[in-house]
Amino acid sequence: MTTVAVKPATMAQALTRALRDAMADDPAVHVMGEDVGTLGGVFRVTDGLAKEFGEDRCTDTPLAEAGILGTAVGMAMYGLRPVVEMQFDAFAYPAFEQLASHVAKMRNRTRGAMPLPITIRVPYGGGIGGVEHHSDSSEAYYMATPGLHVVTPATVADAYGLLRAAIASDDPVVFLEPKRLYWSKDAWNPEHPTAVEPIGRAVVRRSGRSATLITYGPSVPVCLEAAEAAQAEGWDLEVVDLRSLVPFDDETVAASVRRTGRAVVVHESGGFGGPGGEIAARVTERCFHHLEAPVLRVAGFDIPYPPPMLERHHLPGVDRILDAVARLQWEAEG
Amino acid sequence: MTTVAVKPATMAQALTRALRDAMADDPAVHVMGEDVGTLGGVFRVTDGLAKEFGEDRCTDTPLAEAGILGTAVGMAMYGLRPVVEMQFDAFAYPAFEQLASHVAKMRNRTRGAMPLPITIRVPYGGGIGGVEHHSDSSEAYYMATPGLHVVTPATVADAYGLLRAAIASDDPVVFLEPKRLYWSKDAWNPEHPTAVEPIGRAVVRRSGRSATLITYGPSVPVCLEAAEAAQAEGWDLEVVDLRSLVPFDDETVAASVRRTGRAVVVHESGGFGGPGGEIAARVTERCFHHLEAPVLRVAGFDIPYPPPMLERHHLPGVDRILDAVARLQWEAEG
Amino acid sequence: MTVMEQRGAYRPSPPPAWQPRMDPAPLLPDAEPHRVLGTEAAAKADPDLLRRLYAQLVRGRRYNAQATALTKQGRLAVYPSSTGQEACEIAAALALEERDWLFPSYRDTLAVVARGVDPVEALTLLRGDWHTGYDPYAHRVAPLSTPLATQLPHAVGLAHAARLKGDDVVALAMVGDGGTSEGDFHEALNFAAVWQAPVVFLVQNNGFAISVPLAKQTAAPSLAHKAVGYGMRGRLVDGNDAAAVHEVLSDAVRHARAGGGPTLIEAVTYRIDAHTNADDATRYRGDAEVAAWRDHDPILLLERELTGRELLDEEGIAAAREDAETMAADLRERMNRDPRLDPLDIFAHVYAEPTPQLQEQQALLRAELEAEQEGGRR
Amino acid sequence: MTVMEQRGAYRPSPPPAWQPRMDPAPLLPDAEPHRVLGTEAAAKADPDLLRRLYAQLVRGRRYNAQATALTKQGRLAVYPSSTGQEACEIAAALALEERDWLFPSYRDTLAVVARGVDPVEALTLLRGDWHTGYDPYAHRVAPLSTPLATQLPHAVGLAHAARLKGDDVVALAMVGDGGTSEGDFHEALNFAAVWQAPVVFLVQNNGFAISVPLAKQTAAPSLAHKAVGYGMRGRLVDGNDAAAVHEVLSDAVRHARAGGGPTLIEAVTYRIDAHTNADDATRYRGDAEVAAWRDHDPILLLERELTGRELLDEEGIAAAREDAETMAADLRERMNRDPRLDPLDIFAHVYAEPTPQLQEQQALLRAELEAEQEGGRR
Ligand SMILES: Cc1ncc(C[n+]2csc(CCOP(=O)(O)OP(=O)(O)O)c2C)c(N)n1
Ligand SMILES: Cc1ncc(C[n+]2csc(CCOP(=O)(O)OP(=O)(O)O)c2C)c(N)n1
Ligand SMILES: [Mg+2]
Ligand SMILES: [Mg+2]
Repeated sequence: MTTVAVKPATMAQALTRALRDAMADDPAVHVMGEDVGTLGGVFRVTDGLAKEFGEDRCTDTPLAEAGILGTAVGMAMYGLRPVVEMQFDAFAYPAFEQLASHVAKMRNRTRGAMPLPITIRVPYGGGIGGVEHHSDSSEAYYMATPGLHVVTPATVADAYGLLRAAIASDDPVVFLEPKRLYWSKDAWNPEHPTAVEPIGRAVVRRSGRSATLITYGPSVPVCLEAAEAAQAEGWDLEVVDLRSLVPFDDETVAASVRRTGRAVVVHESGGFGGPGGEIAARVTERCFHHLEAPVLRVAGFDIPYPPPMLERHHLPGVDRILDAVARLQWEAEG
Repeated sequence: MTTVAVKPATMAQALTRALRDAMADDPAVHVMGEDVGTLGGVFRVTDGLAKEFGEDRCTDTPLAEAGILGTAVGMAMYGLRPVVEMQFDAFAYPAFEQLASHVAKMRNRTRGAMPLPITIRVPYGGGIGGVEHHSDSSEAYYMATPGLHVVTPATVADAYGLLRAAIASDDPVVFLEPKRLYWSKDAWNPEHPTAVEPIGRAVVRRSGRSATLITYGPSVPVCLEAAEAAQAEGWDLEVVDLRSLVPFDDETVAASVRRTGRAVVVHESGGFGGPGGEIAARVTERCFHHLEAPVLRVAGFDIPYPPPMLERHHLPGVDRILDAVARLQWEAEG
Repeated sequence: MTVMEQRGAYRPSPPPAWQPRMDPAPLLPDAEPHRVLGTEAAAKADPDLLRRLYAQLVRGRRYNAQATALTKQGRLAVYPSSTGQEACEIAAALALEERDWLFPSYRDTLAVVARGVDPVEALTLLRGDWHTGYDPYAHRVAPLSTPLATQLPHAVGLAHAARLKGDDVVALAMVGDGGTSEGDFHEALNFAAVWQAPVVFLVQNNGFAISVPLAKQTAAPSLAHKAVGYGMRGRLVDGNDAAAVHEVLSDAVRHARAGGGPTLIEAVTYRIDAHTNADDATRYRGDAEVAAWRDHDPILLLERELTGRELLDEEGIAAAREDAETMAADLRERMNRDPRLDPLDIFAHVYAEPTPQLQEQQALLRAELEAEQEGGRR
Repeated sequence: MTVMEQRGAYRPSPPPAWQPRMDPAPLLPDAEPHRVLGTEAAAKADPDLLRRLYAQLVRGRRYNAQATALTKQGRLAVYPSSTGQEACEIAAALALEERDWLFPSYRDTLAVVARGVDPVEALTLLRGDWHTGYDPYAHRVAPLSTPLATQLPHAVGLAHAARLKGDDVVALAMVGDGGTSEGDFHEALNFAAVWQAPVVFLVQNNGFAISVPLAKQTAAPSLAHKAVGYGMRGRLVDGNDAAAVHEVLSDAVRHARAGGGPTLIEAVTYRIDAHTNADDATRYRGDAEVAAWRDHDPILLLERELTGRELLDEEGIAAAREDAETMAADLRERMNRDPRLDPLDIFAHVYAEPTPQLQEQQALLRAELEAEQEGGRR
């Protein structure tokens, strides 16, 4: 594996590099999906892979998501490590039966004899002006399906590190890529550009003492921005980036909330039945006597994703987050 | 509609009667699915309907769940009110795209012009010794999909009343039938055997002062049993049967918890990302200062549904519920 | 029971249930796509129909160009152009009666407009204003379907329901070559054939699904050959020959209306533009291929037929173009007006009645909007 | 550009991309199911093979009877019998080499056992002990698939992967007539044909999907006719003629192994028993139909062929039955022993390593089990 010095890069580029390095390291890694070959994917994440590794390693499939995931299951049974691209969140739904009834269960069904090391890349979430069916946040479905890991990066470095870990995992991983961060740039961990991040560990992105914002994926930058803005109002907010929804890092999250005594869960997925309920409930179970206020949630509304011209009203923004922080019963303190 | 005096009946019989009455009342009601016609369904819930109303009204479809739900969408577009049977919980997954991308969204997509009055009957849950894929609790998926109502009866009377309401609703309703209650019997509301129950209202099945068990569907009888057993330990438990997961009856639930100050959510669906997180979170948001202890959850484990010989270890039973009640920090009280 | 006792029962015969259930031959498509323009069959085509098709094709092409231009001006979020496929789009709409239904895919805005939907309303989705911009019942046009092939079972269900109600309504469902690979395609065709539903399936085989060429999509002799596996008729037509498409479609619609059941039609055509304005087609195809298809342009084919037979002259051509320009100017003008949206609408149509939860959320947004109006967060 | 300027470009030709991509004729199945027993072709069949098939069919029938009996004794949760379909089950297994893979549906326990899986392990799922009772890699048999047709894409993927790795492995995937209606059937066949994967699809058309007869499942001339829509060969065979099934399957396996791509085979057969022990078949079919098929019994057909040609005598028949009885006695005896299960196993194989959450849950259950042992709740 080459380790060239890495300049500022986009998340999409880091993902491409992760795929490339994984393919170079292990001939069992195969990339497959709609338009991933010649075109390099509609987000260009697989750009150049078919050229470098051949069409047998990076394959344009027929247009059928259940078929893509179903054949990937068979390939994994024979020792390959398929990395499947679902073109958009809502277009992963046709593959739901394969996912829930086979991918998530095969290891268990066979008492461990038949693990399925499949990575399922799903560009997810809104904020890119996409028309209907192109902006769903579907993580609640995957979280509720035991047998899957559910991982989502928020930084360029994590995009690389977590994708490498997902591909290396012997378990199926649903790898959720926040669409609107594809073009986000940062210096990408100049010391260790190709460091692999272990799955299952949350990270404190910003330390603070007043309250904890618990978040992941596309909402991480929003929460960091909110934390900056909060300073003006006298709040010093901690921001925890979960990175992995399954497994869940109870330790890091609970430790933060025990320190701050207040928490808001932020995500753009719908609130009702969304990840926030689980997170709030488990934080409360673990930190009840440290809490000065109930754990609040700022989430997308419980509606089908709205049309682009209205999406900004749906997405949790800085103001809505700060409003929630304001409702954390500060009076009770003094 | 005939209103014969109703003797003790099973939940399956009440469901059959609800379908029959709905079909008799409204020629737009059509029943469709695998084996629903000649056979009367694998649980016999559609028994006799094809005979009484003809095969055009109660139709054996080809074996293809997406096709069943997809054609039901088209039929609803033309003014019919399809009642679709998915043979088992896990066999509804092939229809997931039709459900999430069309059934749940059509009214919204068309600004109200094209409502889809479809009832989707899904026998769900375990406890009947079924082999793999026959015992899933899939309610978390439906709860996280705005645009769907999610309803589940726990009594014979509700089976009738809620199914009638579901079919009468102008919105799509996922109607979850607890498999292991199909053969449960009760006197079925002898005064009003064919009373329609409005969707969206929880009901207190047992009043109590010590703590609230919040539950639904197959876990309702278990909670009632636990409440009886709890008396021996000095606890007077209230049991709330949600009946409708969407819309959620915050008022009834919060009122109960404010009264008792303690709550346990009980369901057999997996805990992580399951309905309990949502319920615990929203109860906590609403009742924080009334709570003596965190809202706890007793749920199925976060595993693929286990084989029949082990299912009793997975399903929340009386002991596990009482253990949770015991953890509600009673010492803190005195 | 031993073999000796059984001797009498021995019958070297085919399995009892077996009977060849139908002769597959009539279901198979011809080896070559059906053509009318430039062939002897053209003489029998109705001149009025040809002129009507021509005017609409010209309009359609102009619409595509205008809509693509609007994407560049940021007036449309995205536009999947059907330039080169206008014959399919227009013939689809014109083959239907008013009482019939159209089930378009996301690329079929032209068919939607040709069916009578207001050109601006037809773009509402792509403009990002609301999901479906038109009332589906006004012109019997289902919402443009983005999840591929998912609209096909809807068409089957609607046609079946109409038949059950005794209405002689036909549903025409449109899908791309890529869409035929989806399970929903299969299930829809199967239901249609089993129910003998009055549906016509029109596959526009335009050579690509985004970047993926047909050869990676199927190994079948043709997409029309899929029909026999469902027990329905498969038909193959030159999709750039408007007269041929109209003929084959009309025949299928008649057949369906008469109770003959569904037909699968493959129209062989080509997507001249990129997949959408956001796509770069040079990544996956060469100019020569596009050029060859430009020579087989649907407008050109029809224009030559009409002018050759003196059913159309330069004046007629100019008139058609002018009509198209007027439409385009109106479209441009109206699309340049900012639509007025009420953010609170996002809660209005999730259910017949907003749930208590949605009412709370609506109140939250209302408060935010009011605060915003008053300037600043609080 | 006006029409005048374009005149030179006018070419009344078919669309440029069009070429008939293959002759569909060789893909179409014969009008009648292929048969060997009782026909002249039987003389060419290998006597050893026929005897082997016979012994296995007799064993298979006995296995079905024994398993059904075990459901009555509560030793099996459920059993979907393949009585009447033994020829398909056995020929499927025998047509494969050891290195090949079998992808069975939930009804195909017989094929699984014929492949070498221990008869008791093959029943683990139906016994309710664990989901898949055998190690899929031991005999290259995928888990019995309950969600219908979902195993077909697995077979395609595995065959494709083997080919990519340079192994000449063939995957045989089994599905019922009802399963052909699922989208997964369609997608699997399409992928297989596009990839030219070495797969053989065997559809056992046993007339019913639970209660639903074939006529409500499809309107196709035959299920084998579906093949042409994918560009693969379709074959029709008498599913009760073990020699014919073996011949057609072996040919398809050879063809696939040689790089010729996939084949779809429809075996016309009949489910003599009810859907499962829990089903009441009298609700949806009459005795006459069953009786007709009993006359066309796979064991009977083979027995008559063998005895007629003096390849088998009463003694041989008795030996086969005795062998089957021995197997049944062993099965009964071993199935009557209570399996020993560790409840804590339910956490062991969800992931390679249990998550912290599963570890907590396992600790909870362990504590409960210990409390249970000590008697009473606390
Ligand atoms: C279920 C689903 N999967 C993927 C997509 C993303 N997608 C949009 S258009 C397209 C290609 C469609 O090709 P085709 O069916 O040939 O229609 P065409 O674009 O050529 O009109 C794809 C893959 C989608 N819209 N729906
Ligand atoms: C996806 C899915 N839907 C429904 C079922 C329930 N089910 C089990 S067997 C069966 C009938 C299967 O018929 P067929 O494919 O002909 O196989 P056979 O039972 O005749 O062997 C059905 C509907 C299922 N197992 N999987
Ligand atoms: Mg196309
Ligand atoms: Mg069958």
